[in-house]
Amino acid sequence: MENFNIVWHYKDLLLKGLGYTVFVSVAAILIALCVGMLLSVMRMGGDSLPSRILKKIVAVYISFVRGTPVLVQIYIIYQALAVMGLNLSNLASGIIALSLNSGGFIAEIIRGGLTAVPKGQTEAARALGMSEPKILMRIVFPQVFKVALPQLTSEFINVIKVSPMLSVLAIVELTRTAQRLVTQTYINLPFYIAIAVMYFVICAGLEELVKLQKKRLERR
Amino acid sequence: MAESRKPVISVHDLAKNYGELKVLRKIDMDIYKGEVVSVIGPSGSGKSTFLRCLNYLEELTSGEIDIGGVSLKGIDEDKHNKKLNEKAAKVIRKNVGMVFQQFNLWPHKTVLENVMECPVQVKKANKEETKKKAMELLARVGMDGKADAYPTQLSGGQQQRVAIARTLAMEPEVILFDEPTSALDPEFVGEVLNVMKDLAQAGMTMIVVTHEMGFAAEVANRVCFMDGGYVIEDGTPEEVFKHPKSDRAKQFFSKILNV
Amino acid sequence: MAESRKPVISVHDLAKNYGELKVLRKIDMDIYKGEVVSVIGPSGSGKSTFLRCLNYLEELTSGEIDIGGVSLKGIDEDKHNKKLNEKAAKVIRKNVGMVFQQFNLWPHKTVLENVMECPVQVKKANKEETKKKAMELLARVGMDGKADAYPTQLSGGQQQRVAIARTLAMEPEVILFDEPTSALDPEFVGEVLNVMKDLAQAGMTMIVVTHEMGFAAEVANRVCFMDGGYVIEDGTPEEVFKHPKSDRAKQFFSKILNV
Amino acid sequence: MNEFMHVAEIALPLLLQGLGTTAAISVLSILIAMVLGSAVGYMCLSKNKAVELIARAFIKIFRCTPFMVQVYLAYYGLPALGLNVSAFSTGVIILGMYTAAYTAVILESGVSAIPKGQFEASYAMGMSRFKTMVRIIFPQTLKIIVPSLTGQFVQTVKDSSILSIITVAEMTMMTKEAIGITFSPLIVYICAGVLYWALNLVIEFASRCIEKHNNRVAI
Amino acid sequence: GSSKNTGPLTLDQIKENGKLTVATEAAYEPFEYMDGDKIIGYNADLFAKICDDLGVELDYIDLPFQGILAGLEAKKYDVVGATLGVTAERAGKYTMTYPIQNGTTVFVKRKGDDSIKSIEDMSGKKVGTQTSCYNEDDTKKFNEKLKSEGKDGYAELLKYDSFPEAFAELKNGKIDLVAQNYASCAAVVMRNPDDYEIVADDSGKAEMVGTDTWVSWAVRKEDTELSDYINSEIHKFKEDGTLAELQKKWFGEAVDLPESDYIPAE
Ligand SMILES: Nc1ncnc2c1ncn2[C@@H]1O[C@H](COP(=O)(O)OP(=O)(O)OP(=O)(O)O)[C@@H](O)[C@H]1O
Ligand SMILES: Nc1ncnc2c1ncn2[C@@H]1O[C@H](COP(=O)(O)OP(=O)(O)OP(=O)(O)O)[C@@H](O)[C@H]1O
Ligand SMILES: [Mg+2]
Ligand SMILES: [Mg+2]
Repeated sequence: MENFNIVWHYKDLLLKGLGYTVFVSVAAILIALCVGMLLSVMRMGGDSLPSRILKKIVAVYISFVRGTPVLVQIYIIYQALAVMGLNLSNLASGIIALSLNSGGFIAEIIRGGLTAVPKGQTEAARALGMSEPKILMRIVFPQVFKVALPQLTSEFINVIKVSPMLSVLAIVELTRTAQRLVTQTYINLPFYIAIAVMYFVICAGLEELVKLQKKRLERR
Repeated sequence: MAESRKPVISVHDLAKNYGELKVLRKIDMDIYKGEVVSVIGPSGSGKSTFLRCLNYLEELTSGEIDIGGVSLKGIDEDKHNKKLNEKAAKVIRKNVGMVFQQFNLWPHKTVLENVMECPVQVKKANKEETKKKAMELLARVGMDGKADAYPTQLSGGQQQRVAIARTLAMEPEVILFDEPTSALDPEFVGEVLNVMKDLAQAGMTMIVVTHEMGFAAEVANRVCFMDGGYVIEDGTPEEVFKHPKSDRAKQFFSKILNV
Repeated sequence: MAESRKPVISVHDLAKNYGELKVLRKIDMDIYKGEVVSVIGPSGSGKSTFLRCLNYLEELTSGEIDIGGVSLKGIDEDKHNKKLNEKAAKVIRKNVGMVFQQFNLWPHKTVLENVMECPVQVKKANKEETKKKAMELLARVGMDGKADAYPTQLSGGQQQRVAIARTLAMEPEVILFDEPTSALDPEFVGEVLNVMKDLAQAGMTMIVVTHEMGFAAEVANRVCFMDGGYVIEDGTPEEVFKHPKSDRAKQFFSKILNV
Repeated sequence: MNEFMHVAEIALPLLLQGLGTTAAISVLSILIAMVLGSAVGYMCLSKNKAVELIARAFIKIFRCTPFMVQVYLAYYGLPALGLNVSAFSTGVIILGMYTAAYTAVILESGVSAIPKGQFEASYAMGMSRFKTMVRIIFPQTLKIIVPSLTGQFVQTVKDSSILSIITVAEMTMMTKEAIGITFSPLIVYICAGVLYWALNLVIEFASRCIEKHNNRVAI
Repeated sequence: GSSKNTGPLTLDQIKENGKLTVATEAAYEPFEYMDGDKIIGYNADLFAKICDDLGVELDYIDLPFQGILAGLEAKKYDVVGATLGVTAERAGKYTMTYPIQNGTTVFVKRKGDDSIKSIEDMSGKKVGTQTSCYNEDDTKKFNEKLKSEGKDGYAELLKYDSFPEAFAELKNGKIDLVAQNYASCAAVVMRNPDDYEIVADDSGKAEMVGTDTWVSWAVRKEDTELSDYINSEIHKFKEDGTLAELQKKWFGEAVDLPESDYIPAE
């Protein structure tokens, strides 16, 4: 019990770590949405040679992102950005790594959501003379995001859940904070239980919130 | 029919293949202002495909479609036609509206937003004016009371009437209907057919793929019977229904007209 | 109709609510062996729900249904009826078959397996014999040539015929049909109606929810018109179609029977 | 390029050694996940509210906390509960439970994708609830969920990399070791990435074969 | 980050930047560790003085040890100020500054564990160390040496993400020994005298594993101006007694440190 008092003693540090976790995750998911949309648009191209090559590249990219551990991707991107001479802060590199990773998953979610938008929806828009980019932005994506909201939410939760790996880039988010406190105090379980509860509240809370919102949307 | 006038739509030698499958074979057809053409035929005969080609929702394999001086051309003759067709389609789609079997209203927008979307986004029309006109159109199809409802809150018949209003909002010269009532509960068929009757009386040029023989007989002034990608019969409803020339049409009508 | 015999199905005071919504209100109906009852009425009037209650696919709110001496009872009267109903349903479902609008064939099994599944699994019938009988039934609906096909390889009409054979395989006394042709392309409607005609002529007791007025008029020997959860008209086709007593029915027929 | 070959030459033997452990952990965890996940999934569909609630709580807890934190908790928590298990077993158990939570959700969503009519046709024909599930619904569900299951199992292989933090000598641990020797993290990580990728491509290939087989058997 | 230029980093540039960026893993008592959210320790004190002398700020960042040398190459920071064992490999790739402590590997056992009397008693023992730390290498080599002498060797060599985790595991009995550098171990034992003791010979002197090893910091090879400056500072601290004072403060005793021949042969 007295161990849990120690956790309470460090609550400010832990909350600061939580703040970092939330910031990093929100930033990453927002960029990832753009990356995901871009990838799906690239994948929608026709049968001409350039768009076929583009599609192949996207396919390999997504396969790689889905097939390798995030940790490995974080390192590769961190190193690659440096090799490319881009002198970004660790925070920026970390957010980019998470976004590029999550973007691959979001592209797949969008692909799934696209099948839920009947072909007729786009045809109606086309028949009414709408341009292709307009059709995507005004007719297709709003519907995709609505049906894919649950998957997008769980992807957001995934981002929160992999954000601890950014600790390898010295980003002192929640897990890294706990690790530091553990090495400092030689007490482990109470800290890990505490952050598990914090993650749970954030992730489960988010899930419930989206469920509620979805119900409200469906009522109309 | 005033054969002396220039046709609104003029189709020459149109053919459409999906890979090996020949869906449209050799279609020639002129459609004049104010005509109401009913296209009938068994499932798979190419009716929808024909309609979709007129609006460039499908690439043409060969032949030509001329609408209001702009033409779509088959890509078998020249691959580059594809690029040209895409340009032409922009003009053609302003002249030709389409109403689908599945209504295809946009579920994330209200009835009014569905009707206003394209005038505002495509024609860059003034919002206030468009809204006024949209409400008039909704009134015309009897849907002004539901302007703020979402499509899923409407019955099929009501959705289809909104879809017609949405198409009218773009002020097309011709409207294509692809089985506009076949996704409807029987009780709602009548209300949609009545809206279409009104349009016909107001002089709108219409091409209607339909299984509603009653409508075809009563409202259309021309009936085309398609089978296997050919237009086999083309004439007044009287001619086609009562005195079909081909055996295939006779056989088809005998099945459809009595249970 | 032989009023002196005991009815096969006897419905007393049946009511069904979904929460606040009263879908069936107060239904009394006796159905006798060999009767072909056609149930018609506007969308939402409770036709499907009525049929589904007869097979205990829905819980009854109040009232009673008696089938072959076993009875289902409303749970408003006594909550424990739910347990009793579940037991009774096992017997009732052996006597009452059902054919659905969407066919609901099992896509992972062949046509023959679909027909054989329940006799073998539920009745524990001998496999060889069941197979022989299944092939006979498939022949009866004209589908013996497709015994090894999978449902998705068949047209809608063919699927519905298999669904009928599957139901017949359980040798029910009564078959319930819920709009058996309304998911079919018009060209395939006839073949399913013909199979149903044959069944009627062979003396099968049938209750058919349908929009096919032609079938109702020709084949049924009794027509029930439902609206708002009530059975408003109940009589011979002649009586109900030609001389409906209620205004609601008159209005409905005027919409349905002419475009 | 020369440097690449040189580093790869040192790193690959180590990485391959780790690959074996990674594969072993993954296979064992996936087996646990299939059994446990099916049980939890079936519990979710139960009419008994208490049973359903337990299953849902299990899923929620495992899905809403980072796997890394779960690993720490298991590694330090199990001994605190008086259970003395090796790091390897701890890793397999926790990864198996984590994957089971996801497997259960996939299974449940697969069942809910089956049209209601499929259940009703079976009930109307007199089939029991259990028979309907086993003979009609699960076979159709399995077909639907092969792609999502594959995705999940690929994820499991990747998640096993986190077990390096509790001294399990799997591929990521060996990666760190190889970096300690070569000081060329980019090259070593690329090698490791390619090996993970290859392992997962094998899984995806197998899954595609199963899908093709399914499609051929019943369309 | 530090320099944007591709050429070597000069002292002028550092002054222009206004800060010296030093990376470490702050989980290595008493060299560098966290106190609240501040990094303190022996190295921290030294860098504070070095930066003061240079007139720039100390930009001290905390990174996991495994990737730390990689970031140096990627120019993410100017110095790796973690406690690095000086090995031939490391010296081949980076400039290793003058040693700042004795880093020879020793073993720590649970206090009063009588089954271990000397470093020869390793048969069937579980040994913990930190992944990609130079002590891991020495510990492995020592095991091979034991085996070549016909002994059984360790039961298992476990690699933790950080030493504190290994010490926690030693305390709760999951492992029997931790292998780490002498200076750190001395400090750990000094702070937790009831839990741990260093494996020592009969005379009570700590038993060293392998040859003498030194610890120091790493600078990119091309940044000679910076490494020379740091070396001159270390030299100065030795002369004016700062180093001895700090060693007493953090380790309890002062140690003589070489300025040449501290890099082992391959
Ligand atoms: N995208 C496509 N790819 C391949 N074949 C197609 C495609 N679209 C339609 N077809 C085929 O083209 C033929 C004609 O189809 P179409 O939809 O024009 O027929 P229809 O006369 O409208 O039939 P229905 O009355 O059933 O709507 C059919 O054999 C159909 O299978
Ligand atoms: N599971 C349910 N929950 C709530 N309401 C339901 C449910 N099933 C049916 N209803 C409602 O009960 C009413 C009767 O439905 P039912 O399906 O029996 O009508 P129907 O006469 O078969 O109509 P249709 O011709 O469209 O098939 C409708 O208003 C419907 O919305
Ligand atoms: Mg069609
Ligand atoms: Mg119904």
